[in-house]
Amino acid sequence: MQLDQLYQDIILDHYKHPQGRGLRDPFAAEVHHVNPTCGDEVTLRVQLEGDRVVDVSYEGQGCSISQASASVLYELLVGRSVAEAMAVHAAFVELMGGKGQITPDEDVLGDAIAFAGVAKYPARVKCALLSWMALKDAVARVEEKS
Amino acid sequence: MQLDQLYQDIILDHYKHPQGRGLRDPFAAEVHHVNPTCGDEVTLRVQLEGDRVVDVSYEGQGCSISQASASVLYELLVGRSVAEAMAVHAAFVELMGGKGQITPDEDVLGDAIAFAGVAKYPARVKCALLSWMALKDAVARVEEKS
Amino acid sequence: MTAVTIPEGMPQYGDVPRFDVERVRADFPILGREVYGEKLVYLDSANTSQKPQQVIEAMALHYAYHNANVARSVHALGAEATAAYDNARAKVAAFINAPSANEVIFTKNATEALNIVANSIGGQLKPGDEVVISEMEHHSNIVPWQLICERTGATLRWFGLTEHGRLDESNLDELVNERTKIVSLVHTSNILGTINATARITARVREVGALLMLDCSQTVPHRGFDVVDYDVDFIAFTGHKMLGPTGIGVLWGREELLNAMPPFLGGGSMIETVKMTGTTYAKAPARFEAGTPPIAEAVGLGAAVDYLNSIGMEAIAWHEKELTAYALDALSTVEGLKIYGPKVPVGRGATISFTLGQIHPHDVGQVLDSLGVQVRVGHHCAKPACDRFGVPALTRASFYLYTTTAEIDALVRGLDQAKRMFS
Amino acid sequence: MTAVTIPEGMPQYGDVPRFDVERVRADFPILGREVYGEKLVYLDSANTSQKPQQVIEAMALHYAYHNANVARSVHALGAEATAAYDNARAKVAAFINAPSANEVIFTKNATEALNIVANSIGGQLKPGDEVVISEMEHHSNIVPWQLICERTGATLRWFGLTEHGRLDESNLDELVNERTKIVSLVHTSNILGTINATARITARVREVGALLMLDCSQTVPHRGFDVVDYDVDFIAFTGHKMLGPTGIGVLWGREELLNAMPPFLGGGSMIETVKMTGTTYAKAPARFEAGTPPIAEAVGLGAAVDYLNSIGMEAIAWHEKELTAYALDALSTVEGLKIYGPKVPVGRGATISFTLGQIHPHDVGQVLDSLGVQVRVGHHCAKPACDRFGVPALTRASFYLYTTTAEIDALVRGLDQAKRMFS
Ligand SMILES: Cc1ncc(COP(=O)(O)O)c(C=O)c1O
Ligand SMILES: Cc1ncc(COP(=O)(O)O)c(C=O)c1O
Repeated sequence: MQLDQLYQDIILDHYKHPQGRGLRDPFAAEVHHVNPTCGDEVTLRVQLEGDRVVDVSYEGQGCSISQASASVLYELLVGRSVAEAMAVHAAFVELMGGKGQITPDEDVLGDAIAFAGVAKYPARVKCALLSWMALKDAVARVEEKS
Repeated sequence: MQLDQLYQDIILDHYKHPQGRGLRDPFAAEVHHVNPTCGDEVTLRVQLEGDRVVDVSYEGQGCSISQASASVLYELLVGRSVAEAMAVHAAFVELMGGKGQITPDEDVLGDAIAFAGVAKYPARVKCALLSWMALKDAVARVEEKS
Repeated sequence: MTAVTIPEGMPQYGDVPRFDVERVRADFPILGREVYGEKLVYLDSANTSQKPQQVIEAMALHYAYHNANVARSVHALGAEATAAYDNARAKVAAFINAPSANEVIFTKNATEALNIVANSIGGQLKPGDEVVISEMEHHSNIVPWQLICERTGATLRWFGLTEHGRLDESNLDELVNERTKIVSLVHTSNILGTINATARITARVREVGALLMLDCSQTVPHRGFDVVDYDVDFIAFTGHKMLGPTGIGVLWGREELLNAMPPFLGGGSMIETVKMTGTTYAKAPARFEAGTPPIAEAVGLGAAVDYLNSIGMEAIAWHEKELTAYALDALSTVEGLKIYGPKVPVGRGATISFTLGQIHPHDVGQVLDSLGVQVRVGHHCAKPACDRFGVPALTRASFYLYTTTAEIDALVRGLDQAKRMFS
Repeated sequence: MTAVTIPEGMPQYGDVPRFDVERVRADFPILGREVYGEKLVYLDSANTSQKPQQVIEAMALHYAYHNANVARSVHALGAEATAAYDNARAKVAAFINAPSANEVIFTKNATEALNIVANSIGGQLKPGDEVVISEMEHHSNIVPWQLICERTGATLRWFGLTEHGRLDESNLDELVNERTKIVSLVHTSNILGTINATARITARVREVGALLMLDCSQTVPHRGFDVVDYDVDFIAFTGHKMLGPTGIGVLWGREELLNAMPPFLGGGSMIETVKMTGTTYAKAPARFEAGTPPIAEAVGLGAAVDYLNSIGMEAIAWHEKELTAYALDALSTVEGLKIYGPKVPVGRGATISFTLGQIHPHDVGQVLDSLGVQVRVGHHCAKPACDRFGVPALTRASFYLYTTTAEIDALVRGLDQAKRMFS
């Protein structure tokens, strides 16, 4: 197995130097997600201003893939409109579900293209998706409230 | 398969002309036994006088083996002392559990030696034993009462 | 002479899907066997089906080269085993046209599937609530409901049967009413062979807002069954009756119902998170698959589904219909033989139960066995149906895709011999 | 020089029962496999064991030539299948020294066995009654008790753990008291490896008149376990961890207890007689085996028992003890590695869980996998034990009769590589 296909340098970088980590105020919604197979957890907060995602803050325990993916999520989505963020989200979920058959679009996914290799490891896809699913849930809750 | 090893003439005779069939008064105990795998049933009464089995009467539905075995039981045990009857009972149970390896003693078992072939058919052993188990139960109940 | 032109698109006799039975038989090693020096004639498929080489090998290969526990490991073997297990679930889902593979729960047999629903849905019943079954149920669709009604104080009610062995729907509107919470019925009877028409009942169930479960243990192996088409809420069936292994059954249910139901068996894999002070549960299917699931059995069941699909369920159903018609005819020539259940090859499956004069089914079965003919005798785990018709036991012959008319002839010959012996 | 004479009857080193590991390995086809071009190193036997050819073939032969349903037919195939099934039960009974084969109930896995007792015994609990488990239980011995305590209002209590991963018995007399109805404990922990000494607990359980259940899922595969010797009331274990197939587990219980317990799953085969208005139940084992049982799986489990007996459980236990001592030594050389559970090869099984610095077990497992080394990572279905030690997840290596010291060396090499990659 080529381990470096899975653990690309970008992933290891984000893992060792996570961006945006920690829980911050103010926030519009907070969610807690668990990966029942492995016990990894994430608490994630989202703050919107009008139509814009102005902060995503998070805390949790997990493997390099889940930690790096939260960090990349932060970098990619904060500052965008909700619609843009959700488009990136959809592209990421599609990539993860593609069993390694999808060529990711760097213009849309930025650093997240490094996760293309993860899609070949079904057991790790859930790790990569943990914070992304939490984000979607959090945004949905904000929208429900308003 | 030699079907006539199983269905010996004695068995078919008892089946077609059952001895002692029907429920009679007086009786000291009555029991109802069921073979849960096939649904065969027997209601059996026993009457003791002192130490002696003076009547066994029965009614039920079942295959030729179970009907014939009740008829043979009646012929063999009625008129004996309880101790003698239980000795015959033990010999019959042993024969049935012997997987066809035991040579029965005609002096003890009389017509019941015809059931030797049944012991080779595990599914039919329960048929042959149905009324015998009921008898044992009935005798035990009488003894409990006294 | 006038030429008859059959309009395009109309079914013609030649259109009937067919397959080569001898070629199918060659896939089943056991069908080449003898018993007591007689050719094996296996007429007990409603009890359990035989297995083709393809199914046996799929499981052996799995154990030999891909065995691991599922859904718990990041390692390569674990990923292989998990993919195989998920793949089997997808195959079964497609086979019954389930909208989502998440709706397919692997149980140990049909009985467990019925118990899950009886306990999870039934556990919420209260005195005054009613459950409706029928007099032709297999014990596995009676006892779980009796137990839960006893525990909760709910009332168990049932459809009676007509003389022809069909559901008596004459009191449908009274029987299924506002108090009814769930109706659980056998779709194809394992004793009478009846295939129950469910449309009127389903309509009434929807009207009163109850749930509908069908025990499809004798349907799914024999003809296409589409859970969407049938507008049903739950179905149960079992692997070993459809060319698959023992140790696996299926509960199918609507996803939103399953995810709202309380769990039944507790343990590994069905949890979201566990603390000593309390636990939250995973969604379906994991929610109802506590402990290590039947992994190799799922692989075997997937292979069985592949095999059935390769023949075609329509072709199988047609083959069985022809056999049933042939057998009903042939058995009607046996004097003293009385069939219990529908006597026409319509609205019934390929399972025929009967008595032969006063001869006890045990004796009939024993004579047939001595000739190699394997039928089931007894109450067929459906004592209330026997009671309904006043018989303690029946002899039952049941057919499947590998059955031939020659085997039915052997049955008829055997019955004649039984008569000679016992009268 | 003085000659030391070892008194007769004293064990000597040469007396230790041994077997040829390479010959054993040759029986397991999967052990010849590669993953990603690397030799497979399977160190996940506590999750599920691999299967020898003898077990795989026994099941394939059963399906190919002796398949039928059991306990329901008079025909020859039915008699063969029933004999095979009963024979497997007798083998399992002898393996754990059960006084009667009737005490061996075949379930779908250990989880079902634990649920049967929790529901049947537990269903009779009342508010004020207490159930005692421990913090090192597998979820399968936690969740069923949580569910039944919720339903009945009984109270769930538990033993805590010492720093060394052993049961904290300091409050035994308070914890197990007159209100305690049942104590259910893991015998060998699947996460910490601890083998619990039960003598004091058993004495206390008897004193207060409670029942004792042991979850022997990780014991029975690895060393001789004698239910009479242990003076226990119920044990549970599972086929797939002892060279047997998936889809089968065992509940053993004292016959008089089993026959007095209310049934759990309802359905075919567990009944005495069924009427629409009420049912009576068969005795054990049938009482708790509703529906078609895992027939071929029982045949496979019987073959697994034969295989284990042919090597000898003492020899297997000794082999694992040596491996454990070797592994504990070898792992102590890995800097940053911390073992959870007993650190000495005494009172523990061949299962070792650890953390490696700050590296998440998923990542450790992935690096090991890339080298062919298959270990399990995560919470091991024992989250409360993880919580007790303040870790979300652990990496676990577990050994069996086919494991070699060379495989442990491969593990250690892999751990070094993981450290290089993630620090
Ligand atoms: C200690 C222990 N108990 C119970 C179980 C449950 O076994 P199964 O998953 O076969 O039901 C396991 C294994 O997963 C175990 O290790
Ligand atoms: C109609 C019906 N329902 C349920 C069952 C139970 O299936 P299983 O024994 O596999 O649980 C059977 C077969 O025995 C059946 O024929």
